[in-house]
Amino acid sequence: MSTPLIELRDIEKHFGAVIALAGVSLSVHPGECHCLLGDNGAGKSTFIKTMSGVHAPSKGQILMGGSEVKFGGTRNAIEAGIATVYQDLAMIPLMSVTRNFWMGREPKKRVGPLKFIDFETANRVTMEEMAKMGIRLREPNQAVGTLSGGERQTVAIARAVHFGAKVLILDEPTSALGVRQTSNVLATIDKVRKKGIGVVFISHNVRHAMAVGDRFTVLNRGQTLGTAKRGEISPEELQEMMAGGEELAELEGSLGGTV
Amino acid sequence: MSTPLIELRDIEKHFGAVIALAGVSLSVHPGECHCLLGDNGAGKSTFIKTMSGVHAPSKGQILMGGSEVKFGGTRNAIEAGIATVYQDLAMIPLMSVTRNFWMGREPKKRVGPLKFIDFETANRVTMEEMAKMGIRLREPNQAVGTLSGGERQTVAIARAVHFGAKVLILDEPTSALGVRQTSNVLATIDKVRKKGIGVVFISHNVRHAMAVGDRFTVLNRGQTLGTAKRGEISPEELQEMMAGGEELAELEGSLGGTV
Amino acid sequence: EGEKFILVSHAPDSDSWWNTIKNAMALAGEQVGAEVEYRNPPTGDIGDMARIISQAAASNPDGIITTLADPDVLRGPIEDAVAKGIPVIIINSGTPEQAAEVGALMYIGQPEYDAGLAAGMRAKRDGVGSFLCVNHVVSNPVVGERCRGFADGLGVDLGKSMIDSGQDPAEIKNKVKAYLSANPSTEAVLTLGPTSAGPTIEALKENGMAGSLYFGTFDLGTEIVKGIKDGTIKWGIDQQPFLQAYMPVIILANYQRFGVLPGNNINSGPGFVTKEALEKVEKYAGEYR
Amino acid sequence: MTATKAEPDPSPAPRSGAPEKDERVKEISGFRKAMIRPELGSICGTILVFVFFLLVARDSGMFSAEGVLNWGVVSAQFAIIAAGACLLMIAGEFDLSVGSMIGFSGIVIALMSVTWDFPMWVAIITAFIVAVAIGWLNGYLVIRTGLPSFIVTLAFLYILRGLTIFAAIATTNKTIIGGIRDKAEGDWLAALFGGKILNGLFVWLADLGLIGKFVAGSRAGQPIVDGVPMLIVWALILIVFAHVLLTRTQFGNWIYASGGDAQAARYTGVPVDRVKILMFMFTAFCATVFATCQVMEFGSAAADRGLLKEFEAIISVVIGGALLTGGYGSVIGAALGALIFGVVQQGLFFAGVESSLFRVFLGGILLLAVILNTYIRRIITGER
Amino acid sequence: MTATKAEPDPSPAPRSGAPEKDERVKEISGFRKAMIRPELGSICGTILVFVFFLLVARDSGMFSAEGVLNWGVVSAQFAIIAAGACLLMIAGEFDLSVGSMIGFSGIVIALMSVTWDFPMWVAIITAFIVAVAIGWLNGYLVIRTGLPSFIVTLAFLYILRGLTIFAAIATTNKTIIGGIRDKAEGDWLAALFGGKILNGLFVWLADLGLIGKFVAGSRAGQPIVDGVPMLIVWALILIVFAHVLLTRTQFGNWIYASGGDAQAARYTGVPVDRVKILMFMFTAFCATVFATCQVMEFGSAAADRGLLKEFEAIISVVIGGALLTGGYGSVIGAALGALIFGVVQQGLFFAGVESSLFRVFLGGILLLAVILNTYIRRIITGER
Ligand SMILES: Nc1ncnc2c1ncn2[C@@H]1O[C@H](COP(=O)(O)OP(=O)(O)OP(=O)(O)O)[C@@H](O)[C@H]1O
Ligand SMILES: Nc1ncnc2c1ncn2[C@@H]1O[C@H](COP(=O)(O)OP(=O)(O)OP(=O)(O)O)[C@@H](O)[C@H]1O
Ligand SMILES: [Mg+2]
Ligand SMILES: [Mg+2]
Repeated sequence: MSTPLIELRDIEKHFGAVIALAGVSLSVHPGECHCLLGDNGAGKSTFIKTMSGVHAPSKGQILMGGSEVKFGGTRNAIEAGIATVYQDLAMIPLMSVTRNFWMGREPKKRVGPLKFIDFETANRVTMEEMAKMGIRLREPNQAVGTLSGGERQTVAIARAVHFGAKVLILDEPTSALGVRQTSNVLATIDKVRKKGIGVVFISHNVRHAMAVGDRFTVLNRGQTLGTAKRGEISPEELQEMMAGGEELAELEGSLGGTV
Repeated sequence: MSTPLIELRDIEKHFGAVIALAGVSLSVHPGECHCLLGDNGAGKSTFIKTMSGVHAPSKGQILMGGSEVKFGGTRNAIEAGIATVYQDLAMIPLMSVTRNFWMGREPKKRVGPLKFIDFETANRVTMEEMAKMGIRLREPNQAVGTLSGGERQTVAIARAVHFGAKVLILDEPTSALGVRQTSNVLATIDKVRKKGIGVVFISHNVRHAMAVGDRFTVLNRGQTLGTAKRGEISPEELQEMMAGGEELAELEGSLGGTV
Repeated sequence: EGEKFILVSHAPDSDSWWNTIKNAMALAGEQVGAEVEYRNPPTGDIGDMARIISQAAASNPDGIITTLADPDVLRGPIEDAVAKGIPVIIINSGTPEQAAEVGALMYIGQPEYDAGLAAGMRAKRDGVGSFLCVNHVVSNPVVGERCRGFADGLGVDLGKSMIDSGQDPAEIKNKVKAYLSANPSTEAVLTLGPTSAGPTIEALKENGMAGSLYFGTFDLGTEIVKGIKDGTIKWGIDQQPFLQAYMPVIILANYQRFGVLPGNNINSGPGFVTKEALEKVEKYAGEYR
Repeated sequence: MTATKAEPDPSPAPRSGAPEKDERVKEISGFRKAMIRPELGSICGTILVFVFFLLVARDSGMFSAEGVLNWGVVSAQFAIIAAGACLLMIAGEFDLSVGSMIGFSGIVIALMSVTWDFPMWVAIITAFIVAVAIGWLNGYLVIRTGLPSFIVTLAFLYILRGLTIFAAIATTNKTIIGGIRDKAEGDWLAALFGGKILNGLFVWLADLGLIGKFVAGSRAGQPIVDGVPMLIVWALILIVFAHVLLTRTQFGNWIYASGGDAQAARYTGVPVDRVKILMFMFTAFCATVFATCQVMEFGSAAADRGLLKEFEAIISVVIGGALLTGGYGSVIGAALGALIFGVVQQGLFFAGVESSLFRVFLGGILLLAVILNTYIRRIITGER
Repeated sequence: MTATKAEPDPSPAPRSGAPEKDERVKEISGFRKAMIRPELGSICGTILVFVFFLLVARDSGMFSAEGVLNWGVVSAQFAIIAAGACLLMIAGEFDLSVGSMIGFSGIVIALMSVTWDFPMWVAIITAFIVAVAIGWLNGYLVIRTGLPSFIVTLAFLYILRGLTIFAAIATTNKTIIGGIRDKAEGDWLAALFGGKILNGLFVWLADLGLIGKFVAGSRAGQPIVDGVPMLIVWALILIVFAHVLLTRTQFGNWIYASGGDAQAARYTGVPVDRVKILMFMFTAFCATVFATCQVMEFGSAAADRGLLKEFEAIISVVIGGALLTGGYGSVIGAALGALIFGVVQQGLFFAGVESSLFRVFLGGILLLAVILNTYIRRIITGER
């Protein structure tokens, strides 16, 4: 197998009295979709926030292309090619799609000694990229707050892809979405993966994970329960691991195995 | 069949230029779990907010026990026995579990001419009710903000049940929950239903709906696509209706039919 | 030696005129070897001032010097101090009668209303029939009395003659200009202190009325002295704050040491400062004058 | 999931269905838990302030009966307006027109009683009715327009001050109206705001030699402190009332809810609009209590009374540990905030600090108190 | 889903993957869409105010060259501080210490130049450096402690005012320091703040008879208006600068983002802390421009300058359509807000309104403007 795009080793993260991560390891290869699964509060969001520079790990190493890196902030991680679509969406609802799309990496044009945002390019590229993802916007100046959840998800993914992310992290992108929107997002993940980008996909839904995942890592109470390849594990086993091995409520039967 | 607990007829709701509901009808019988399904933005939340007195319908009738009612506010609806667990949770994170549990219906004790909250009763009942739902709280004074999503969900449901709701409305209670938490909530719905309470359950997840639903109503763009009984419809059909009959993205196959 | 005297004023922190008081008090304290403290309510709230007087009394000084900005409010605390055996001298505002009423030793100052009245009568003699009063602290009850006195001296209604100018110099200047342009028949302008006088001078210079409009002001300051000198200002009323702070410290010190006390109140003003005899005033304006 | 305000959400979310001990959470001791309350910072602050002034100004008479009364009265003044401001802030709004309201109510009483010759009790009741009505208007506008209360009450800061000045000048040509004391003589309602109580106790204490007596002058032989002013009594009443209302009653629950999350509160059937409007009215009521006590004590009303008092109320409440954003706070804390504020303000005079530096100290102490507050909360709760 | 602020989110969420016409949405015309901008309310307000005063005060000289200059200067003053306050408010914070900063900077200039005899340009540059450093401190404290800027800057309101008074008194025994004009004579930097430009143009206009000349007095024969004060030039420069910065540059994008949702902005790599601190510094810079222009024009600095200016800045910005909660607003709107404020203030004097009612009008117009603002936005967007 190729060297992983990014590898995290024995990451620990403490918040005051809370030990959110107690040694989690994970690697992502180009063109692979790595699913991160686990219970509520297992530490999934915390883990990917460490990966994308929001939190500094209390302990552990992050390696990119084989050499260790330290992210001082999200900016560092973004520059290193890690793009994240956060669970709490990280879009600014009052601002336009274009402004959100380019946030932090605005295209500039020189006017004499001054640099202004090149809105023409920005708008054009935004419309194009969104169209590529299958969303035709009414106009690029629309406020993000007026988009539906699925569309916002797509803006965030399109942004990540456009800026040449090597690793795309998606934190529960499908939880609030309808059937159609969900299948759109899953299709998008598939498209992105085929471009050779490594994807980290977090979900509570085993079926969504099974649909696009190449490898599956299950977290439980801040620790890795193990990583499995596609085909090595059945949905039922995966689900049992996600629930931490504890008994599910008795309704289980009628649910047909997987929730 | 018995007279429905609540019946809504041809409800319309307009927000300025937006027609959120264009004539939706639905009825809930005692002991039944009625699933409300539909795409993002189909109008599900708007519909149940009309039912629970948050919005006044622009047109249409609400009948309870056969006679028409008009809700001037959520208070009216609550008094009429309609309890709602909102998608945006309607809990106040800074306040204690007890205070949230009793919000608006605080138990009182007289001290001379004055009425104070009877915190002893309140705390005891809260602990009891939560225990009945399978959650043992550390203490009733814990702030709701420190509970997990599933626990908060349960507080809201326990509150509704305790106050003798006739109709319990749950708006996407499972979307952010883990496997174990989800099956807990589904089990709770089942428990509540068996007490003779009518439940309205909103979900994007066909499997969750199929697991507990007795009847299924699908909304699309503010209109009813129809109501089906359990057993009359297959998950696949339901899913197709939810997506509005439009083609799902090509990934569908690998997802095994239902998202 | 080493007595402690506390002077309590009614002025907000930033009122520049009170500097003279502070300086004179410090000078007198140094000369007689007494410890002096100056206190004031930061926002000029007389209610707060009453608390400060009781506080001063509680710290057992050898004498309290205070203004009588509102006799109703201040009577209680002052009487308490007197009853405790602390000698009190009233300065600046109030009247000799009121000072006697609250049990003070004596009164040194210039009653505001009377000063305004005298100025108004003088202006009337000079043929003035209407005026504009530029009040930069319209909510302050003490300073406003000057306008009221002036209006009564002229025999006109105060109502529309007084503007609430605020304390921003540009706003004062432009409000004066706006008023004069909307009321061209105005014959005189009265300012109530250095804060409003400076910008008013600018206003008159800019609209060409400097020197032709009858302009009087209360109190002195660098800009005012210059204005008097170049003829923009007809007269400034000097109540000689130096005396209001210097005298009581000297008197109290000697009263404590030797039991001597002048038999009468001291009128520190009003004195009209005009173009003549400006030299000393010019040198010390804002500091000791 | 709804975003929870970060501040008072320190403990980790216990895992659902896992009531057994959670290995991922270090234990929080019972003592520590008892300490996690909004008023903690102000309790520490109060102790610090007293220790400081005991060291610095012990000999200045600050802790004599007379000195205590002095800063006691000033603190009580702050406490009266802080009580209203505290409930309002917990309900999620604030009121910048408190100071102007104080001036306004005073002038209403003076005009009614002195200028128009109504009996004093009529004047006082009228002032309360008018003020509470304006409080209602404040609240109504905030609710109806959906504008932030900062803007609406800022407008009323100007409007009320202007009306006060106008009314005073238009009717009497002065901005100060005296002679109220004579009018108040013997009035039953005025006595509730102006008098002193426990006179006998203090005479007795003085006879025992526990407090000083006047040695000379017209009142020789009487105790220097001859009673507790009604101002202090009112402060205590309002604090107790507000505290009980907030912590023990249904309405108090609703106040927290309205400030914590108005939308959520509305969903659960809390009449948020009514709660907020009532709190604006209560704030106006407190301001009028302040004004009436002041007018009765001093015998005059002036148009500039109460300048900047709104800030002092807000400062007291915030020192007391309330969140500016609403939903969290305590009346006891606000009362301690008022005490700190009053002790510091008067203490600086006792300590003989240069008066122009007074504001510097005030600002510095405000900053320190609030930082201390946040800091203490954080170390104790382990929150980052 | 994250809760979106309700205000500027009027249009319905278009359905994902459904770019075809949505039958559930009534069409919004292009005209209507063009109108949905923060400054709309203030544009209407400006028109209304001008129409009103044209009707009421036409003959009072308000619209003569001299009158225009009169309210122009006052508006420019507001605009200078509003420019800073606007960017800061959009970045999600606000600064109550602006007024104190104005007094402080003025005194620094006066002390340096008059008392300590430095060249004027050194004094001015020092004032700018000190003020901007204090702005930085403000921002740093807000960011580091996580306290609301209301509290931190309120503390600085007191601290700076106290320091100003103390510094002036301790060094010169005065609180008004004059004689700056003589010092500024011939200084290159002072001319940038104090002079007037386009003098020749106005003499020419006067010769043409388009503007009046003095007929009597010391300046007979000169044009009544003899140039555009640098104050107005500065106002225009700052407005244009702030507007371009906000709408056309990357940094402007970051300002919006920091105020719209600081957490989200941080996630996408926006250096939120730096943006906010820089905005505090810019606000301090604007306050110092204000102070310097004033000092140069009047030749004196006083410790009480700038009282309540922070509110006037905030009022202008809010009239201009900005949200107090950040993330939304416009510099052009704020400038129009300043214009409305200036015109109303001066217009009342031209119109001869009873002066003690001035504040009542001010408050009333603030309220009306903000309600109008919200109302217009709502009817146009169909939002409820
Ligand atoms: N900033 C923080 N301060 C303190 N504790 C935190 C913080 N962030 C997360 N935690 C705690 O860390 C643990 C892991 O949280 P995290 O959000 O990573 O879970 P998750 O796996 O993403 O859960 P979910 O599926 O519900 O999103 C939880 O117990 C949470 O309460
Ligand atoms: N207060 C409002 N003002 C204007 N439009 C609204 C308002 N509330 C809802 N809408 C619009 O009404 C439509 C239906 O929204 P609703 O929230 O009911 O959908 P939903 O079925 O609950 O979707 P989801 O599955 O995403 O929760 C959407 O187009 C939405 O934008
Ligand atoms: Mg998560
Ligand atoms: Mg919904």
